[in-house]
Amino acid sequence: MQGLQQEKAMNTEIYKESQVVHTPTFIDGHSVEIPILKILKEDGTVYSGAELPEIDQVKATKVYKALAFHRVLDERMVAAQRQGRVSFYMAALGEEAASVGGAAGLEDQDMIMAQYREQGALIYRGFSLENLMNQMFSNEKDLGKGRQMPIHYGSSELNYMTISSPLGTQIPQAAGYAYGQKLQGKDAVTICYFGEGAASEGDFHAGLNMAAVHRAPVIFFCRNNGYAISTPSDEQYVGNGIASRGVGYGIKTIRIDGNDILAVLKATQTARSYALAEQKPVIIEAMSYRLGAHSTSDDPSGYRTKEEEEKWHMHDPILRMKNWMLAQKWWDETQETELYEKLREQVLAAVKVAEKIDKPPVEDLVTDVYDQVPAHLQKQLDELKVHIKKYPEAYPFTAGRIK
Amino acid sequence: MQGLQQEKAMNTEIYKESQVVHTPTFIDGHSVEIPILKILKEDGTVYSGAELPEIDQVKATKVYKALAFHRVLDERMVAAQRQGRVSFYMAALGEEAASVGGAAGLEDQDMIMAQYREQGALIYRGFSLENLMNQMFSNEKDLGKGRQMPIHYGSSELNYMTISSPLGTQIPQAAGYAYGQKLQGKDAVTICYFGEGAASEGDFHAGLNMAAVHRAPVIFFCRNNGYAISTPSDEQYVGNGIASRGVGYGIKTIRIDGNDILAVLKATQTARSYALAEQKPVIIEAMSYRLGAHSTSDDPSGYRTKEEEEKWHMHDPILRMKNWMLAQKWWDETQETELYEKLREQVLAAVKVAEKIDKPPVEDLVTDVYDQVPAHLQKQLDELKVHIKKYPEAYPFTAGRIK
Amino acid sequence: MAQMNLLQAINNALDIVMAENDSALCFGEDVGHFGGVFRATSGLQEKYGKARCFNTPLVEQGIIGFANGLAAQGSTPIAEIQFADYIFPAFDQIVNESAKFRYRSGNEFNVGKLTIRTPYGGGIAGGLYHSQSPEAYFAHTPGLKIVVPRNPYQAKGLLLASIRDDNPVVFFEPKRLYRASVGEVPVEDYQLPLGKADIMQTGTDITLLAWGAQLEIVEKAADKASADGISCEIIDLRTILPWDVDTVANSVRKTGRLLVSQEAPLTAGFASEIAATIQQECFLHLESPIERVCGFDTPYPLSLEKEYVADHLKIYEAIKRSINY
Amino acid sequence: MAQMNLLQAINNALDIVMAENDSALCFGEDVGHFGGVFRATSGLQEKYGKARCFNTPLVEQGIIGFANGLAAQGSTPIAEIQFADYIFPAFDQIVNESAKFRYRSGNEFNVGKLTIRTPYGGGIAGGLYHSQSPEAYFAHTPGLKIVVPRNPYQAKGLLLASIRDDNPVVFFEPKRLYRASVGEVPVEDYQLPLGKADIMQTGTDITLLAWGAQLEIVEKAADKASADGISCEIIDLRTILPWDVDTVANSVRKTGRLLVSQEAPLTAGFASEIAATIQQECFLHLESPIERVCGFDTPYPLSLEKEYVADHLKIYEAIKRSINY
Ligand SMILES: Cc1ncc(C[n+]2csc(CCOP(=O)(O)OP(=O)(O)O)c2C)c(N)n1
Ligand SMILES: Cc1ncc(C[n+]2csc(CCOP(=O)(O)OP(=O)(O)O)c2C)c(N)n1
Ligand SMILES: [Mg+2]
Ligand SMILES: [Mg+2]
Repeated sequence: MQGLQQEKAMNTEIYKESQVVHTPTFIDGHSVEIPILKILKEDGTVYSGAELPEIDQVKATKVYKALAFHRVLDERMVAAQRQGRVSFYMAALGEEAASVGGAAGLEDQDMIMAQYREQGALIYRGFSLENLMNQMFSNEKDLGKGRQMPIHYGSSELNYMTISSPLGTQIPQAAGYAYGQKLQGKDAVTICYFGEGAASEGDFHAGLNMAAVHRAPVIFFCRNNGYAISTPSDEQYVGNGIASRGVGYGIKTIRIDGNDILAVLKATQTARSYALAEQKPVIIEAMSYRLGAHSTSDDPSGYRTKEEEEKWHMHDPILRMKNWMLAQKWWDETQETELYEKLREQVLAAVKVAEKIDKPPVEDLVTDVYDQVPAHLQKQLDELKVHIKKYPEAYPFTAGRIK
Repeated sequence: MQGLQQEKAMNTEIYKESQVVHTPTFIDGHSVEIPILKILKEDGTVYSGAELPEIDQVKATKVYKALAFHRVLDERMVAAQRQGRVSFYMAALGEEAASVGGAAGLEDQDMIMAQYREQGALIYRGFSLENLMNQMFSNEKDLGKGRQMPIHYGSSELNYMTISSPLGTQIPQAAGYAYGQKLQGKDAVTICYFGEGAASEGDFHAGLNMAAVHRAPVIFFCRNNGYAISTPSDEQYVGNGIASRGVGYGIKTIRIDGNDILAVLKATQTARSYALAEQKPVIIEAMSYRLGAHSTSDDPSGYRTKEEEEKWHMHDPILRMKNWMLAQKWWDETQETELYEKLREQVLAAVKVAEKIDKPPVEDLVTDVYDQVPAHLQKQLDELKVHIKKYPEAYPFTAGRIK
Repeated sequence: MAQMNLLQAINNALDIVMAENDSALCFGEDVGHFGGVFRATSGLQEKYGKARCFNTPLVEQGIIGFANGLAAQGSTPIAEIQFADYIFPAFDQIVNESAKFRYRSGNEFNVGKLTIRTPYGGGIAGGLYHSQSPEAYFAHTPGLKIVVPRNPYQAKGLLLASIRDDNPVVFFEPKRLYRASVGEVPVEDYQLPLGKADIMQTGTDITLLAWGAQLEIVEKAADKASADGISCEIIDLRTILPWDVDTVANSVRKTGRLLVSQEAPLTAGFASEIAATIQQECFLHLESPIERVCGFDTPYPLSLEKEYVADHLKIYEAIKRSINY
Repeated sequence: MAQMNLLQAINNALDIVMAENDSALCFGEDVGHFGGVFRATSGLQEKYGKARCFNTPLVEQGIIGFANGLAAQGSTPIAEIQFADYIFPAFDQIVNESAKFRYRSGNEFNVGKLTIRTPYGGGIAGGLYHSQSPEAYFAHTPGLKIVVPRNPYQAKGLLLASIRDDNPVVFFEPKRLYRASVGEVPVEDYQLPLGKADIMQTGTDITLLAWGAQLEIVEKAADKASADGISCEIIDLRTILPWDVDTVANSVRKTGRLLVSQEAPLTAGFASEIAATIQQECFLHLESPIERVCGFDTPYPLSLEKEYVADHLKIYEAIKRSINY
């Protein structure tokens, strides 16, 4: 595999070893060629000579079902938000392959530290529909105890770090997490997802450099979907994408077609072996496009054209995988219809259950600030309870349950 | 001039235009060759075929005298600190060419935003010995009103931004400063100095990317002197120096021999014309070595060998320039001896004057927090004055002067 | 006069400044073509060009660093931080740089022309990271001014004053009121003074003090109290730093009681500074302890938001507690 | 027992933890081979290897981000920020991440094992950027613990407790005392409780409260006051967050007077929180206003440092003011 042999260490005594010139000679964004890995064509056939990832029918079916689930969930939840049933949602329309394929390229013990548009990875890991719903309805069964906005999932059991809204903060954290895995000799890596927008944060620079210097087995997975809310990527950076930054950090870097599930899988599998064997970070830049709105609070017609969006509908990663599955004879149209019907029903039913579940009890206001509830918080809680009893109608979610 | 033609814009629609591969292909720190510009040899001769900077005898003499002054000032002030006459000092031994040569490559209207080891640029601009001393003795004639530690110089008149201790903060500021110059149509650029250590800060990433995206005419000048206090550069980064990061930002970048005054001058002059003509940033990485201690509070014997330091004594930038000046017949040994003698005397005399000048008056405690002294600070000051009158012996610097 | 909501008032102030001052710039994440996620800068790029109103890369420390540089250079940067919850990556640039620029240089340089606008506050089901009121984090920083308007009229007048003030100002905009608060706003240019509190309602029994969106809640509590015959004096602090001690102290000397309410958590919030100062200024006049009605000492929750916030009922109870002490 | 200075006590605590806990790591700028610019981590790399004690690149937000990740993973990171003045680039990682990690995840994840050590404070001719006492900036942040020792004995006992405490702790070390404060320190392992103030001296006329290096100054003032026949009770707060309200309130109920002194500027400092809380807790017991003797509301100056600081004479005057009120 080209580029993956044990590399020679970067010589930092450059002063004496560089090529010497006597007229000013500049490098710039064009100084490095960045190829893009593609394995699967739109029609479901594979490029000739392409190196396939490790995948069999069982795994492929699991991946495909996760993609379908993801698509249906997004569709339904965007609708549910419009109906006012849930307050907020973020879809990943058109870029589901990045998160699902990334998770599929890993082992269950690997830590996933995501940004927020990677529910696909959590779905692939097996987070239940109920758990997803409970989070979005911030009810008392939410693992996160109803404290964060919808889509801020997390599961310790599934090694999926709870989402945090501030962008980029997970990047140096992932470096640290992976360093800890290495130090404790774990057969595990960390994958860290972020958008091309978040890659502008100072924490990006911090995290990548620290991982490189301290050789943390972390896969930095950039979803370059062309937009950060309304800001197109050419107002985000003027270099050659995010991949070109790998050169500066001395990190092995690969650019892939993010809508090509096999390329995502191949790159992640390769990156994982490398990160684990060499105890070093890897960067994957997956080129894609955010087909939907940024979130349910956003309306892209304010900043881009329908024509632009149209072009990208052709690159649908799920359709592309479906074509491959059909060509492999691992899937057929009957299964397809059944799957989608079943999924739609399940999701709708789950919404109806989750929205009726109680909000968390008032005690959850003060737990988990510290490992134990300190005296001043206990006092604040006690006073609140007395207050709620006095004005029960003002606090309908909790009043009925105060002892 | 190679690499300086009007470049084509970086294509951000990479998805469709990159070279396509079907097996994982990585780039890394080795993917770009970074040549190093050298013009002047150690013996004072010029490399054959070297393109010289714009420099004549008058300018060369000015540069050389600034270098000598810098060397003597550092020497004397390190000694003064040992004698307890000044509280702190930072020398730039062995890397004076970076700051003096940088300033010499600019015009007076260009803004200099330095880190702290670039007194050479201020000296070249003509900051008086008295002003330097008044700052270091934090007396009432210090332009900075005695508020910052020694070596935190600044001069609005000379377009030299007052030094700030927090590292890296001047980098995005320089991008903004230069953007303002551009917006107002000024014939001026900003130069921003920083160390290879400071280049690890998040502000570095922020500043370079913002300058690139918003096309600010700023020269990012990295002094790569191999150390950040005790931390050698190979524990600071594992890429190919700081220059390799230019690729990722899409910024024209040049690496130079930082101890070669002609290379510094040439690179800065070239960078300035480019920045102004194209209204774009440039990165210069000057390779050098911090021959002295980090500061007078530091003792490098705790983290590096005398042998390592020895190697670098050979690369003395001032000696190299002297050899060139002698070869040009623009300088002779008598002038040399006289210059150094005179400088030593002047500096010693200036110390004696500055250390006797009064500390700033107590009113300076509360001015410049805001444009005007607000009521609460006036009250704090008034109370303090009453207090000082009660205990004059406890506040010897100000007690005598309170009305 | 025109009817404007708070966003329109902000937009109008920015428009006036951009028109009168060639060196004024508005920038931040999504601020350009799109006009900001709340649309506060709507139309400005069209009117004044991309060079003066633009999107920045997604990096708050860079936005403020860039703004500091522009201000030092003599331009008039008006930087937007998309949510106050995301101002912390810029904390160093604000607290160590903006605030100390003039002092450390002996006035050789300053960033007095800097204004930082940012939407703050809760009550919008935003959870931990779209609800914070971080004014107190900045209030411990000499060199900064901190301003919070409560309605469209103030928003325009205080923003114009903040931009023209020769000190760095952090301007917190109550996002819950962006569209909800509508009122008469003069179309012409005007300024409201910084550093001056506003006595919204005079009263004799207790002084109620707050800023920004919290005043709406305080007014509601005062109404409820007045039904009990309690006469409340309501003061809008408007400027958090430097704050108007005299107006507050004079009021408390008259009423003998003070209640301060803030959205932010109780501990080490700005209400604490006010209580600390007023207990000293008005020691002999205080008839009951100064009450602070604040957010819980927890991160800002989502589903228990109602329980968490300093609502009018909690304030009302505290008023009675104070009166009956 | 052994004679140790404050640095040695810190180093000794780190040594104990590194020996007992394989997953404990010490890192930060120059922390590795060199042992830190103050030498607090001296010898640890030699003893425990480069993997567990190392230099980081020069990036505070990275250091704390990395530490957050390590803590979430189950390691025990002890991160050093070279000077507290340089902690602000990491403010977001501390305030938005460390502090909220457990809460936001419903305890699915936490960074309880995180400890951040950093030298703070003035009196060393350090000017604006080597003198700050930023504890109050963090005190408005539920989820954090904040600890400040005043001498070698405390430094060791409180640091050991902080590292082992299952919450993120910011541990401020009084750098003026690093070598100046020397005392008897048990060689064996021991802990001092977090969240508990220490009554250093009992007295009847006034309670003097401070933390860290400021206590040396407070003691000096108390001595001077005692020559005038004023009996001072001196309390060392030790933990700023969550703080020991009861010990302070009980003392003030007894003495009737409180003076709080801090190095940091007056406005919105932690002394203000204490004053605000105690005026409420002890309203009927207070015989005079709570005095705050603090740094000026300016950046920390260099040549006028003596004038700026809350020295023993200013405290002494405030004691008298309080007594004679
Ligand atoms: C520190 C911070 N700043 C700003 C925001 C507001 N914000 C949320 S998402 C977003 C855009 C992110 O774009 P990108 O990283 O490309 O991810 P994408 O939405 O395209 O998946 C912004 C600006 C935030 N959450 N955190
Ligand atoms: C934000 C910040 N962190 C840490 C420091 C402490 N510090 C001062 S100089 C220095 C090393 C800087 O190294 P480099 O940038 O390479 O510059 P050099 O000293 O080599 O000229 C450090 C860590 C600081 N001043 N600011
Ligand atoms: Mg994006
Ligand atoms: Mg260096």
